[in-house]
Amino acid sequence: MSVSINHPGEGVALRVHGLSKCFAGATHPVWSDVSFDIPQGQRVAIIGGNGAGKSTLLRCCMRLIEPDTGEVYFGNHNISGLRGQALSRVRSRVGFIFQKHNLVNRLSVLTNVLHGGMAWARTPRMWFQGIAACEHREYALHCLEQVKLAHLSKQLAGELSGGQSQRVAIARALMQKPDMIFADEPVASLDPQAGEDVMQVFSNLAHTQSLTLVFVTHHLEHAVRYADRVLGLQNFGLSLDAASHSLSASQLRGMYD
Amino acid sequence: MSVSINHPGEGVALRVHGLSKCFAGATHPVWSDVSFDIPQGQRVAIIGGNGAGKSTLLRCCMRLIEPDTGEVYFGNHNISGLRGQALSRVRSRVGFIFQKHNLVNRLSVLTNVLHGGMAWARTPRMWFQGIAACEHREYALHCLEQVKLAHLSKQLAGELSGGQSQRVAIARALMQKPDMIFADEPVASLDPQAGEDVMQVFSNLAHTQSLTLVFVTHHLEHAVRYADRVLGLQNFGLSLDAASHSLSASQLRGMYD
Amino acid sequence: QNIKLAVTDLVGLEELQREFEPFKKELERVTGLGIDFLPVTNRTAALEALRFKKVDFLLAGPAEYVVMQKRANAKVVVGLYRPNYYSLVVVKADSPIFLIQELKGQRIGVGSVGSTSRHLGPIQLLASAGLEPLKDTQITHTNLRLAWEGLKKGDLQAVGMGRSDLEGFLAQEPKDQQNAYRVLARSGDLPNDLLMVGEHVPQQTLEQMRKAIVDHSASLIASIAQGGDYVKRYQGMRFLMSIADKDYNLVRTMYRTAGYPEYSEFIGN
Amino acid sequence: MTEKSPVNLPARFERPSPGSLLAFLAFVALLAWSISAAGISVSELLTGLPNMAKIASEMMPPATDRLQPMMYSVWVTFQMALVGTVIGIGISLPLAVLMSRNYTPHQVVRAFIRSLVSFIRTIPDLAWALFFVASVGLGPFAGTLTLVMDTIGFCARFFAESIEEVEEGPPEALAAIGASKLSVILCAILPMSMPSLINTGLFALEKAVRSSVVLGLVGAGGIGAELATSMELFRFDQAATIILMIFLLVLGVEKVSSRARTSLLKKRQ
Amino acid sequence: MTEKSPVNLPARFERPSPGSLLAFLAFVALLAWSISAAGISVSELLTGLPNMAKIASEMMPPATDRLQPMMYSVWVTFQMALVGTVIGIGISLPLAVLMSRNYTPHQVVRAFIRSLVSFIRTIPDLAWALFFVASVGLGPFAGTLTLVMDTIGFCARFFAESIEEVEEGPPEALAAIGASKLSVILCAILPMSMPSLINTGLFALEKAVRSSVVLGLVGAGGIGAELATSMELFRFDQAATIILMIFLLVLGVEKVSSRARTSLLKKRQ
Ligand SMILES: Nc1ncnc2c1ncn2[C@@H]1O[C@H](COP(=O)(O)OP(=O)(O)OP(=O)(O)O)[C@@H](O)[C@H]1O
Ligand SMILES: Nc1ncnc2c1ncn2[C@@H]1O[C@H](COP(=O)(O)OP(=O)(O)OP(=O)(O)O)[C@@H](O)[C@H]1O
Ligand SMILES: [Mg+2]
Ligand SMILES: [Mg+2]
Repeated sequence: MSVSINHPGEGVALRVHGLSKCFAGATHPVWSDVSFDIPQGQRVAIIGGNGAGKSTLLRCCMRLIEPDTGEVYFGNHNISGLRGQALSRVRSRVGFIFQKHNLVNRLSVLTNVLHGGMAWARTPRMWFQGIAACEHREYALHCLEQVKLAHLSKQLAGELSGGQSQRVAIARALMQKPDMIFADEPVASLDPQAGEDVMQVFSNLAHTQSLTLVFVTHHLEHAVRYADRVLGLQNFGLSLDAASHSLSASQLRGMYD
Repeated sequence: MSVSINHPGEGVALRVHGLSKCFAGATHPVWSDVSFDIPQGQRVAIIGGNGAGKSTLLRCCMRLIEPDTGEVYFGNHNISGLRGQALSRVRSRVGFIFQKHNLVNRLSVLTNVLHGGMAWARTPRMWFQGIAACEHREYALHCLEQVKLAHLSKQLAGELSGGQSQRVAIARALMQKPDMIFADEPVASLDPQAGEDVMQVFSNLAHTQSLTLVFVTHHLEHAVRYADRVLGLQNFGLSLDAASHSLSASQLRGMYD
Repeated sequence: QNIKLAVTDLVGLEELQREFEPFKKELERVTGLGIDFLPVTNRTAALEALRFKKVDFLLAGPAEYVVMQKRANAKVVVGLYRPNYYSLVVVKADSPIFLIQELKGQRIGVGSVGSTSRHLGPIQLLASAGLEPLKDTQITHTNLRLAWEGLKKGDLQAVGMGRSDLEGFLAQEPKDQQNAYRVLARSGDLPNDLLMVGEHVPQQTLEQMRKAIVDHSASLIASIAQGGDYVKRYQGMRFLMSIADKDYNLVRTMYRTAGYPEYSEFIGN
Repeated sequence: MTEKSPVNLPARFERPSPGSLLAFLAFVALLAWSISAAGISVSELLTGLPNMAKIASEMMPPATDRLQPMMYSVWVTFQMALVGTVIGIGISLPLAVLMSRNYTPHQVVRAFIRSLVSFIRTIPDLAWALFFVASVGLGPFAGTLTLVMDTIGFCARFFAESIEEVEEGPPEALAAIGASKLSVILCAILPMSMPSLINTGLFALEKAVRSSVVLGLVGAGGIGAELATSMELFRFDQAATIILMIFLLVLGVEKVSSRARTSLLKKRQ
Repeated sequence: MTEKSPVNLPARFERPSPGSLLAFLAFVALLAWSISAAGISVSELLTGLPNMAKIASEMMPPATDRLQPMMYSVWVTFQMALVGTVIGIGISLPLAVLMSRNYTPHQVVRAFIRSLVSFIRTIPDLAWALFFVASVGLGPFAGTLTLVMDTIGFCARFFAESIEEVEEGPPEALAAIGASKLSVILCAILPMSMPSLINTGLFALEKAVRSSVVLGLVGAGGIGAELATSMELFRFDQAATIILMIFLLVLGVEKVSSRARTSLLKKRQ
């Protein structure tokens, strides 16, 4: 297939085309031939049962895992062909919130958040909060404030509670000033209030800065409320792709039977 | 305070008395002077904001972290005074599902589940599924079936999705044939259907075998629906202790403001 | 500009490897030269240093001299004669072996390869008794102290060593065991230790050194002996002026006997 | 949880305690002093490079005249190293558990075993060889025992470190199940630290092959003695051959074992 | 997800591939052969224990006659070891990154550096000493350089291992941010592997102190030369003193550094 065909048009933030992945030694593929386009500024929820491959899909899009086949475009960049600096540059535009948070336990919360700044400032001063520029440290603290964790900025990341460390991971993604956010169950460990707050922050960014948001969730209410569109993974493929206003939470429950 | 006063009466599965904990270097205690009794067969939900100290409370009860002051009784056993074998014996009666799952990544799912059997069979044959007795392997598989994961029994625990590894942790706790389950956000990573299934399994055990269930959750609906009683942690202490039928999910939302 | 003086592999002079300060002071005083004194525990390193002109003088044993002659043109400044410097072959007192020829087929311990009194000397003793050491006997190279234990346990039937080694061992044995060992054979006195000079050192420095040593030999020897307990070891030592290369042909022969013909070419042949 | 008060930036650096500041300064001063004492001079190193090349050229081409006996020696060495390492690892594992911070039965036990292992390490090979020669005589057994001690000194310490570094969640989970300490160690600690244990064990094997000089000392032959002799006699070409052979052996072992390791670690229990 | 079909128990053991079965059997056979070749005999070891005790008694009481010069030697040794280790660690860190499985710029680079480091390890101390003596002459500098090579051979390998064993989540997160490799290494790999790096570095320091014999090889003095000489003179009481002193030094360093480590690792950046 030639690139010109797949090349996404104006305003398409993410195009996934014919993506398949099968882990070594597995009998089934996780999913195969997954394709979708996401316009800029759209908020997309990905839902699906445990092990349906939601996390794997996000990872494959960023090429943290190599997909077996298929192509992924961020804007005009076909990420499959990129290496080194060019790959980093594309990735830096996407804030990725991992299901397992993936903080550096032995560093402080503020330093962990600051690391997000490496997306836009490739200076060694981003490495540790002790040597960072004042405005960067302040911005990191501002990101922490958005997840209501500013008072723990000095604590070691390894000494946080589950929800607190998830919030730090979110703050780190905000620190990236991203054009797009990939969030893998970003509110799974958050208390109900914090969960709403975080989804609200994301939605605001989507509205005001036309941030593209792709989030995985098991909260069907969140999917319906905070997404414009819902993608469902089931039976080794994409089984649902619909606008969220056409759906209700109880309808979506059918996905899991 | 003398032991005779605190010694719980007949039918009290867990008594927590005057428990306090402050982490080294912290300015505030996590909580202080927490006391409650849980009768056998009761289902108790613990709720509270992120960092309120729910996980720490469960850990302190099992003495996985040493509390600063206070006493914890499991039935007639004051766990504070126990060591070695005696401590192990009390712990073995309690299934503990960790917020971070804590599986041994490099071993297979079935072996991880089998480890739960060490609670009632102190034989080296519980160490690995390859050498375990047939009935134990079958029981482990049965526990996996209860969380719908029997088809992955051969997979390495490190290669599971987030929800799958949480299910294995639950199966491991079931394998313990416990009298009591401490579950720290047991359904946080589960899909909605699986979450309901698991809570249902717990509830059945509570009804049929008068299992005592203490679970932490951020799903207020779950707290109301699957618990007989709700404990709330807030402002460095126990701020709520009420029967769940007197509460509604929206009322509980007030806890987080 | 200091001259560099290295010392290596002087069996019986080990003290000088660590208590060299008095000797160094004395030598500086009598020669008027600044001296960097470098005790080296390995002869290979010392000889390579001399070859690459990283060291000016080297105090070493006869085996080193022979090797050095082969690898680089070192000259002799003075020789250092010590009485009672000879090799022995020792067996246990109750051993049935009384003739060295009877060692045929037996296991014999010797010191590390290339040591004059602990390896080359004993091998030569076997050879002069008509044995072919490499074919007729099992030679085991080891640390002598280990060989001594091996002799006691009967793993080894004989051990070749220097005279001072035997004295050292016996001194540590309990009183009733000191007569439990017997010398099977002893060699004549071995060639002298000597002070060599690298070819890069100006003749004038060499002369200066040689003259100073000749003139003050008594005080220099006294300074070596300042180690307290060890004074006795160095009694009767003297510096010799007329050292000829042919004095070391014996050592070359020993090398050949020991199976290292590369060091056996007689200079001048 | 939700303190809304304006929160200030944390300090860039925590003010170090006067004690640790002092300790740090003392360390820097010590380091500076030591560096000046070491007489480091890069220019000297650079100008000396041609000499290095000259020695290296003497090693080329590696000698092939004694290839067969050398290969045999390498093989013998490998066998003894293997036995010594396997036994040593077997002893190290329980010691490591006893001396690890989190699984020791008592702090006193920990301190004692730690010191013991440090002490075993501090005693030089020659002294171990002496002990074992005195008790079991010269020969391969004494050599193997020495290698066992070497392995214990190294492995016990690194095994303990690996055990201490295991992430604490899974062992905690097993403790919460009420598993015995032994079960926790075998079911969680061991599988989780397996890659590190295997690496350490392999290094110990390599180390044993390399330190096989001690086998020569106790009369057990082996390649180490061959190498020492080659160096003593300036047969650098032979030495080069031996080094290359050991190198190839080490590479081979690494290849084989890295294969074994990947297949072992993937195995699903 | 929800296959309801009755699922069977997995096999107890996966059937090993014929290749790996063969390899395993070959290994067992090799081990058995080696063990029989090593002449292991526990009874011999037990009956020999009294002899061991006798040797040990020769070491008691440790000699105090040379305490002062020995203490000085220990100090000098420690200084050189410190310098050698610090430089060696500095060189090892980048090498370790280049040779680690996950952060090498290219597999070829990795294979090359790995082999290079293995090769550096295989070359014996004496050969390094020769190289450096030839280039920079006898003295502390040559000794330090030898220690540097020792440290590289050891640390680069273990550092690489630590880097490879870091849990992959956090580095992956930084890679997803678009951080450069250098940033990932410095911000995630380094802090996460810090305890292991510090441990390895400390062991390298200890190793350098213990292997200070090489300092003697190049005439840089140090405690290794003292120890060698004591052994050479069969003064095991002196050797015992030296071993004890090194042991105390090692213990002291461990104490100080374990303190430094705890305070360092707690530091919040
Ligand atoms: N490294 C791996 N090797 C083999 N199989 C894997 C690996 N990682 C994941 N899998 C499998 O791939 C499937 C998809 O995993 P993934 O983590 O993407 O699921 P998910 O949709 O995110 O589930 P969850 O809701 O539980 O997070 C699962 O069945 C899982 O067991
Ligand atoms: N090892 C530790 N050292 C210092 N502080 C800690 C440590 N572990 C937890 N804390 C702090 O103790 C508090 C309670 O933590 P805990 O994990 O019990 O919270 P939680 O109620 O379980 O929260 P969540 O809902 O996020 O899981 C938090 O503020 C956390 O930062
Ligand atoms: Mg997932
Ligand atoms: Mg928690």
